[in-house]
Parts: sequence; structure tokens; C-alpha cells
Amino acid sequence: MDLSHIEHSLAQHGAWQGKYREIMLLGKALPAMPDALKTDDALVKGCESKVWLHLDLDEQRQRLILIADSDTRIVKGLLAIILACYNNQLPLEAGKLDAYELFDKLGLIKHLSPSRGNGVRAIVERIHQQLQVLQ
Amino acid sequence: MDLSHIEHSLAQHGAWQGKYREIMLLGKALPAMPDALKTDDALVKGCESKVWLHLDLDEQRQRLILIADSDTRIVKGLLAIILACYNNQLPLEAGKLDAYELFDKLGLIKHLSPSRGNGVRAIVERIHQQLQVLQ
Amino acid sequence: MNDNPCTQIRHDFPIFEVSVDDQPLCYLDSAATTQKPNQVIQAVKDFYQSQNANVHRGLHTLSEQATTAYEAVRRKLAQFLNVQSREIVWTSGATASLNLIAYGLSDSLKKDDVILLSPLEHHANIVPWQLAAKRTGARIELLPVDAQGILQLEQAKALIENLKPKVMSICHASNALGNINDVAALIASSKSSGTVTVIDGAQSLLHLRPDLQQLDCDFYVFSAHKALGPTGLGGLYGRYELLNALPVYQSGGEMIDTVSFSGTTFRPAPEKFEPGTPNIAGVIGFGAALDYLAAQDHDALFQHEQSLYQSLLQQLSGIDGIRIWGDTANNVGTVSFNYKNEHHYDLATLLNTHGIAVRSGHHCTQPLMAHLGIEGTIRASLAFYNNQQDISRFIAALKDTISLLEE
Amino acid sequence: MNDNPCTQIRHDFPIFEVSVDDQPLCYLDSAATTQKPNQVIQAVKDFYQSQNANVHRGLHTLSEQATTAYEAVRRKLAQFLNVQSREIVWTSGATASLNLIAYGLSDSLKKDDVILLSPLEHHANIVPWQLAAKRTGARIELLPVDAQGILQLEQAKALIENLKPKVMSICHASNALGNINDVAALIASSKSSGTVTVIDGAQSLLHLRPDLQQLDCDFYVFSAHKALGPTGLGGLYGRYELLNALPVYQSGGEMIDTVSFSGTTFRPAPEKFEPGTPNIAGVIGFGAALDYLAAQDHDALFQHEQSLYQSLLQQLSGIDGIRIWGDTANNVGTVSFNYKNEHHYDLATLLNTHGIAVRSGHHCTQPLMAHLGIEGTIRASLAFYNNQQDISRFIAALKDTISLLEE
Ligand SMILES: Cc1ncc(COP(=O)(O)O)c(C=O)c1O
Ligand SMILES: Cc1ncc(COP(=O)(O)O)c(C=O)c1O
Repeated sequence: MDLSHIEHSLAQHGAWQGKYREIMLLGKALPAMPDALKTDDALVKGCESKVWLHLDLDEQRQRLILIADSDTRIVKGLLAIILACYNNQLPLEAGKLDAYELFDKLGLIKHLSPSRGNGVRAIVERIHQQLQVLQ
Repeated sequence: MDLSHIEHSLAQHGAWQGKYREIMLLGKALPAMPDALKTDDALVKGCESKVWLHLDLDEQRQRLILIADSDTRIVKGLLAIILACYNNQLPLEAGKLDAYELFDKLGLIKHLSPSRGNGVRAIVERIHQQLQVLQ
Repeated sequence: MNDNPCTQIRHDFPIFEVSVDDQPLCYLDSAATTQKPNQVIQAVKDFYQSQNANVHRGLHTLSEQATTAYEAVRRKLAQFLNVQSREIVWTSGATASLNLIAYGLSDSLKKDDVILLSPLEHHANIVPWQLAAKRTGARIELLPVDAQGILQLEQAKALIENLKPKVMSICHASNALGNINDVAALIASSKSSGTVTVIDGAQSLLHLRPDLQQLDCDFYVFSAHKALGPTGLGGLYGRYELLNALPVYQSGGEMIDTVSFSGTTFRPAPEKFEPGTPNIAGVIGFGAALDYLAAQDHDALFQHEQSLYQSLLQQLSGIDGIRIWGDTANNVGTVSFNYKNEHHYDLATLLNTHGIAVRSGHHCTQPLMAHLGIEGTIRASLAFYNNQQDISRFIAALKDTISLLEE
Repeated sequence: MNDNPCTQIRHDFPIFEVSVDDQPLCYLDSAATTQKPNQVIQAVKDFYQSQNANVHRGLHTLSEQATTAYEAVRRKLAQFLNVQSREIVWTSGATASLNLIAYGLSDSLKKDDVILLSPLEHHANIVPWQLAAKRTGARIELLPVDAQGILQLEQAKALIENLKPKVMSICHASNALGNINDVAALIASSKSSGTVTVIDGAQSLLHLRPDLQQLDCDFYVFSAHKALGPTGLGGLYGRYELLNALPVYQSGGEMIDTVSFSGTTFRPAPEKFEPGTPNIAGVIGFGAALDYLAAQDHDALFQHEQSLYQSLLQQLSGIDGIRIWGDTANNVGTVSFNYKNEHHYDLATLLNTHGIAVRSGHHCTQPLMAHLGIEGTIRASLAFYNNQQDISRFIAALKDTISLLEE
């Protein structure tokens, strides 16, 4: 799933029902996280729903591997967007990304604030924290 | 000092400055209470200024004797009115009086409420409590 | 169904003229906070514009007038609840009231004394008691509630007689499910044990207008903002002897008799519990809310709410996969439900795209959600200013949302 | 004297169009509560009319908008005080803030620890510490104040270094006398002893707009109603680590992480200290007050207040028999005085017949009055919306009153 594809499909919809349909479709396409990985350590605090996140480095390629899941469809869709943004990036490049800005560009921020927005912010912060640990 | 005199002199004044002048004059005419009688027991609670009150019975004539004082001129004047109302009454008659009503009749209530009004109410309540002890 | 009492009344609430996301507002979140009639908004405005002054101790006319108006509302509320004025304490909300009471009653709790709550309680009626229990060694016990979320009255009465609780603190109506608890019966059962009874009236003041003498409780707490009034104000009723016997909670100006560095003495209740400058404009606004309520036909409003509730229930039950929680036979007009395994968060988010304002989540009743075995619900809560159109819009939006989720 | 900044500004305050006892209002009681500009009144009204919803946890648009607006004011205030948003806690007023802090710091007080106050303090900054001292065995000591009511800075610094207080809680400006205390110097002196410093800013937020980083205090408390804002709202600043380390005070919804009957966990500050539905409309209104202040030229307003104060002082000193208390060289614009042996009650009552609103009595500072050897004073307190005409009317009324008393 690449970002331009996401951008394109979201832009098609003016109404929020349509945008959410796309977001949920993105979520459906995201593989479910095995229950064994849904540990308390992986839980991201500060979201309205449950969000689990793991970040790893493919040592060989020096590229990031993120997997994430949520118990809600919409947040799972938002996670798909965030993952599309960070997955397969070099850690250094990823450190410069700001998924929050991306959401703004996708026209999602207005509707996300503040509780959903805070959720996105919490997830992004978590990613950047873990990036620092990697380095 | 009788009530009709008080009523008359207060009625002369439309403006509050004038009424207060009369009230303070009434206070000036009230004999000061000897300091020895200004005990904590004699203090009436619930007034904005200090008020001391003693109530006694002239056993022979079976008439009430009240003496009272305050550290403020205006309250002392109000006390003069209350005393004019209760002094020299038979205890049973006094029990039926309501100085609060009198203040209403004198056109003083509107301006007395609520803190000064509460003061008057506290004094009147104290008198009636002591009347009950007498009986 | 006849919307008559409502059509008129709805015009008193200016929020319904507002568009939210370019749609008229469908407000089904009155259990969180009620909307305000013009009369209340105007009273607050008038106060600041032409009467604003601090209360008590001021000798000047503006302050005297503010004090008179402020104290008149205390009398008005006392009348509304059928108690004495001096039994009413103003606080910043139901939460503050419960904290004051739980703190105050701690003094008379000792190890192994029982504080009886129910699994239906709002966190505000749990956590202050947990802290009191921690301070004193008292223990918390729970009244029985079934798997549907309904208090089991007969078992509850037996438990009360058995446990002889020192304190029982129970909601009159559940904020999460809308259930009306038969608190009068619970209070009656506790009388023989000398239990101090506290009723959380946050959800009942507006809908049930309780007569506290009839209920015969010792304490009752409420929030003004849940009964047409301003935010930042609440209060409590306390049976005078019990109330006055509680220790000082917060301290400061206004509530003292004399202060010196060698010692301080306090005034009797209610002043004792009202330190500092109160929410004067809030009290004045709440007075206007009480006037507004007094001018309405309570029975008609209640009937209207109930008929909306029945209609909502009926239409919801017609949707396959809907699971409704709580006691639908005794209810202030709050429907709490789930749809299959769909997350309440997704439902609420999608409903919101239709302009529907409902609450989703645990509703500050996590123990109740744990008891029901769920994470949360969607809660649609009614007030008398709602109408049939709100119900139809909600049901239509819900059906649309469901078909989107089922795609 | 130029009334220019004032002429314009006065029109923003609708109360000045009101007649009290058939006379235009001469309001000299801003230390008790300030009047409110139209902008604040309108913001409160607008909130109830078109944005009213509960904050936090709501997913629907109205609730999200209310939350955004509410949290934006926290940021605005943080900016105003030059601190971080998460260091701001909303409470119901300065009194509640001081109670929260005194309760919270009790945990770290033990027998014979020193709590340092001053004789200038408001009861709200005395009684909570007396209760804390009683709970912990700590003792209260006082900073030196002279017979005129002025803090003796050099002696005070020496005392601080000597006593090494655990806590020092001092007003920035005295409500009774208007004195501005050099709190920055006191705080600096206490740094070496690790004293926790609390500044009662009830009288300083509006007049002095302090930069808290510069003051370098650990806590700062205020009331919105004394700074153009609504009633029923106040708050505190706390240096984050210290703030977050304070124990939970009031408990309930919103401030918890998880609740169960087997245990409850709390969120970090500021949420930890904000249980229950807050005074949402109050916060929104206070946001408008902060915007209003930000739009004014602070220096011009302060100069205007000070020139009115000088004029008031000068004219008062011209009256034989007037005794003015406090520090007239460092003052927020509050004059506290007596006339010969006349009772403040008589003076205030007679001044009120001229439409003059002043405060009389002990101003919730009984220990200060005892220190000065008086029962109370007449207090005329200014704000930037006052003008020369207020001063002239006050002086004329005072002269008239005096001649009536001297008759
Ligand atoms: C210096 C000072 N501290 C504390 C307070 C208490 O403020 P509030 O009554 O708004 O809680 C006041 C108000 O009179 C004050 O002037
Ligand atoms: C039953 C119940 N109790 C207590 C509260 C707490 O009320 P507040 O947040 O107004 O303090 C609420 C509000 O949600 C409630 O519904």
C-alpha cells in the first residue's frame, strides 16, 4: 500500500462517510496481529481504543518493519496510513517524518482533533521514541 | 423615646443620608453601656458589627428593661428603635412583638437587607430567646 | 405520538438552531450534560452585565443584591427538594460533593466497617470511597446486580440487613444504563442498621425531581450542568445534624468565625463547607433553571421523555444484532447498547458523521463494564427537549452505519 | 491626568451603564471581584448557545470542539504566565487551589517542620496551612511585617535563611492593603534551603501579569473572577515534577486511568487533579478575558491604574484624620484606611448612600487587622476601568460622610 494510492482514494470522497469507508478498507487490508504479540508492552497509551505497535529493524536492509493493530476498524485504518508512511524507511529518514503532517495533508486532521488526533499523535510519538532506541 | 416620634422623624427624610442622620441621632441619645457589661455572653452573634444586649425584668412592675450598645453609630441607632419597641413592655406582650415588622413599617427593611437585616433579625431573635427564659 | 409539549419547549434551547458539520444537531448526550434554555443563559448574562459583585460581607448595594439573589436560589432549591435551606451546600459539582461527604464520613469509619456501593456506580461514587476505605481500613461491599445490569432488590435488601453497612452510597439513576434504582426501598432497609445513606442524584434531579423527605436519605448530591444549569456548580443536601457534624473539608474565607494564628473557629453548616468566592453566576443561572422547571408541567415532560424512550427502544430492538443493556422498565430515558462485535468507537465515529451526538465508551463506569463483560457501549440519552425527529434521525443513521460496517 | 486609555475601555464593561439606587455605579471593590468586559460575557453566552457539550471522552463533534476550546485556554494561560500547559490545573478558585496544595504538601511535612506565612495573608492562605500543621505537627512561622503593614524584606530574608522552611506561602499582593511583596527576592532567599514556594496570586494576576519563570516559584494560585473572568473558576501553576508528585486530592471521573474494585490508577498531572466535569463555560470565558488582556497595552493600563492610585492617595491624605495603611510605594492600587475612631461599618454604609461601592471590615485578614491593632478598614480598590470621576465622586462622598459623622 503506498501513500499516493491512499491519498488518491481518500481525495475521491468529500463526505466523511466515504472517507471513513476508505479508511476502514485500508484497515481491513492490514494483516491482523497475532494475539501473542498483543502484549501490554506493545500497547500505546493515550488512544481512545486499544492500539498495539511493534517496530523492528530489518538488519540486512537497514529498513524499518512496523506491525500494528487496533480493536477498532477506524483506528486500524489510521494505523495502515501511519505504517505506509514509516514501513520500509531507513531509520534516519523515518526520524525526519511526521505522520501528523501527513494526516493534515490528507485532510484528516480537522476531523481527528482532539481525541482521535491525540491518538495519532500518541502513536507517532511512540514510533519516534522507539526509533531513538534503535539508534 | 417613643415609636411614633421615631416614625415621624424618619418619615421626614426621603433620601437615605437623612434617614441615617436620624438613626444616628437616635443612637446618640441611647445611653452608653458600661464597659463592664460588654461581656462575651452579652454579644449577639450574626451582626456585622459588635452588639451587646442585656434583658431584665423589673420584678415589681413586671416590665422589661433592655439595655444595648454597639460599636457602630448606625447599629446603635437601630438598637434604639428595637429598644423603644420592647422596653417597658409586659413580657407576654413583648413575646408577640416583631421588631422586624416594625422596621418594615418604618421603611427601613429594603435598605437593611440582607446583612444589616440579618443583624436586626439576630438581635430580635436573641430578645425572644431571652424572653422565653424569663417565662 | 404527540410532540406538542416538546415543540414549544425546544425553541427555548438555542443550541438546536446550530449546525454541526453542516447538519442540524441531533443531541442524544444529555446524561453527559444537558443543553441550557435561553432563560438560564440570559440570567448568567444579566448577572455579569448588571449585578456582578462578590457575595456576603459586602455592605454596598450591588453586593447586598448579589447576596440576596444568591441565597434566594438556595431557598428555591431547598423547596424543589423539599428540605431546609441550611441543608443545602453549594459545591463545584457532584464529584466535589461526593468527595466532601466521603472525606467527612471517614472520621466515623473504622477498620472493617462496611461501605456499601453498587457495581452501577460512576467513578465519582467509587474512587472517593476507595480512598476513604484506604484511610480507615473500612471495606467496600457491593449490592447485587444481574448480568443485564439490573439491581436485585430483594437480595439487596437482605444484604443490607446482613452487612449493616456504616455507609451506603448508591445512584438514584445509573448514568451508563439509565436504570432507576428503588433507592427508597434500599434506604428503608438500611434504617434499622443506622446506615448513613448517600444518594448520587446526578442523573435524577432533572428527570425524577425527587422529594428528599420522602426518599428519607441522609445525603443527596447533584450537578447543576446536568439539570439545565451552568457548568462549575453542584451541591449536596445533608440532613442537618449529620451535615453540621461533618468535619471541615476545604477551608478559607467566608466559612470562618474567627481566624488567628493561635486558633481558628468555623461557622455552622452550610457556611462551614463553602470557603472562598462561590460560583455566583452559576448559582444565579441555576436559579433560572429551577424557575424554568417549576413553570413546566413535570408529568407532561416525563411522559414525553418516556414515550420517546419507548419509541427509541422499540425501533432499536427491531434491528438485528443490537444488544440493549440495563433495566428498560425503569429508566430515565438512556439507552445503552452494542451492535454485534462492532466496537463502540467505530459506531460513535460513524454516527457522528450524520450529526448524531451520542456517547461511547465506559461512561466512567469501568467496574460496571467489567461486570457486563464488555469494553463499553453506545449510549443515547434523552431529555425532554428531544423529539421524534431526533429518534428517527438516530435510527436512520444507525442503520446506515451498520450497513457500512457490514459491507 | 489623561483618562484616554480608560474612556475607551470603560465602554467594554456594561456594568457601568447600570444605576444602583438611582445613581451611576462607582465601583471601587475590584479586589473582591472584578467587573467583566462584554467579550467575556459574550463568550460564556456563545458557549451555552452554540457549543455546549461536556469535554474529554466525547467522540461527537460538539464535544470535540468544546474540548479543543477548553484545552486551548490552558495553553493560553500557560503562555500568559510563561509556563508549560501541563503545569496548569483548573480548580474552582484560589481557595480550592490553596487547599489542594496544602493538602498535597502535607505528605512531605513532619513534626517541627516550618511552614512560613506572613501576617498579610488572606484566610485562604492561612487556614489550610493550619489544618496541614495540625495533621503533621509542622509549625507555622511568620515573616516580619511592621506596624504600617509592610513586609520587612531584609529581616525576612534573614529569617528564611535561619528557619529553612519546608514551605513558604506568601501573597504576591495583599488583598487588604494592596502591598506588592518582593516575592522574587523571598523566593531567591529560600532556594538554598530547598523550600517549596507557593505564591498567592489572587491579587496579582490582573495587575502585575507575572512571568512565573522569572519569579521562579514552585506554585502560583489565582481566581479567574478577580481577573475579568467568570466566577467558579481558578487554578494553579505547579512546577511539573513537584506538581505531579503531589498525591491525589479530589477523585472521580476524568482523572483516572483505570478503576476497578480491586484497585484504581490515576493519570499524570494535570488530569490527576481535575476530577469531574470542569467549569467549561468558565474556562471559555476566562480565555476571552486573557485575549482581552493580551489585546491591551499592559504598561498603559498599569500607568493608568497607578496614576488613579496616586490621585486617590493624594486627595485622601488631604483629609484631616485619615489614616492610610500599607505600602503606598509598591501597590496594586488598593487604599485601605480609617477615619479617626469612626467605625468602618458606618463609613461604608454612608458611602453607599452616594452609590460608592467600597469594602469594609477585616477583608478576610483577621490576623493582619489584629497585627495593626484595628477591627477593620475601608478599602477602595482600583482596576484599569476606573477613572478620575470615580475618584472625585468617592472623595466628595467621603467628605460628605465625614461631615455627617462630625455633626
Ligand atoms: C490574596 C487572596 N487570596 C485568596 C483569595 C481567595 O480567593 P477566592 O475567594 O476567589 O477563592 C482572595 C480573595 O479574596 C485573595 O484576595
Ligand atoms: C451518576 C453520576 N454521578 C456523578 C457524576 C459526576 O458529575 P460531575 O462530573 O458533574 O461532577 C456523574 C456525571 O457524569 C454521574 O452521571
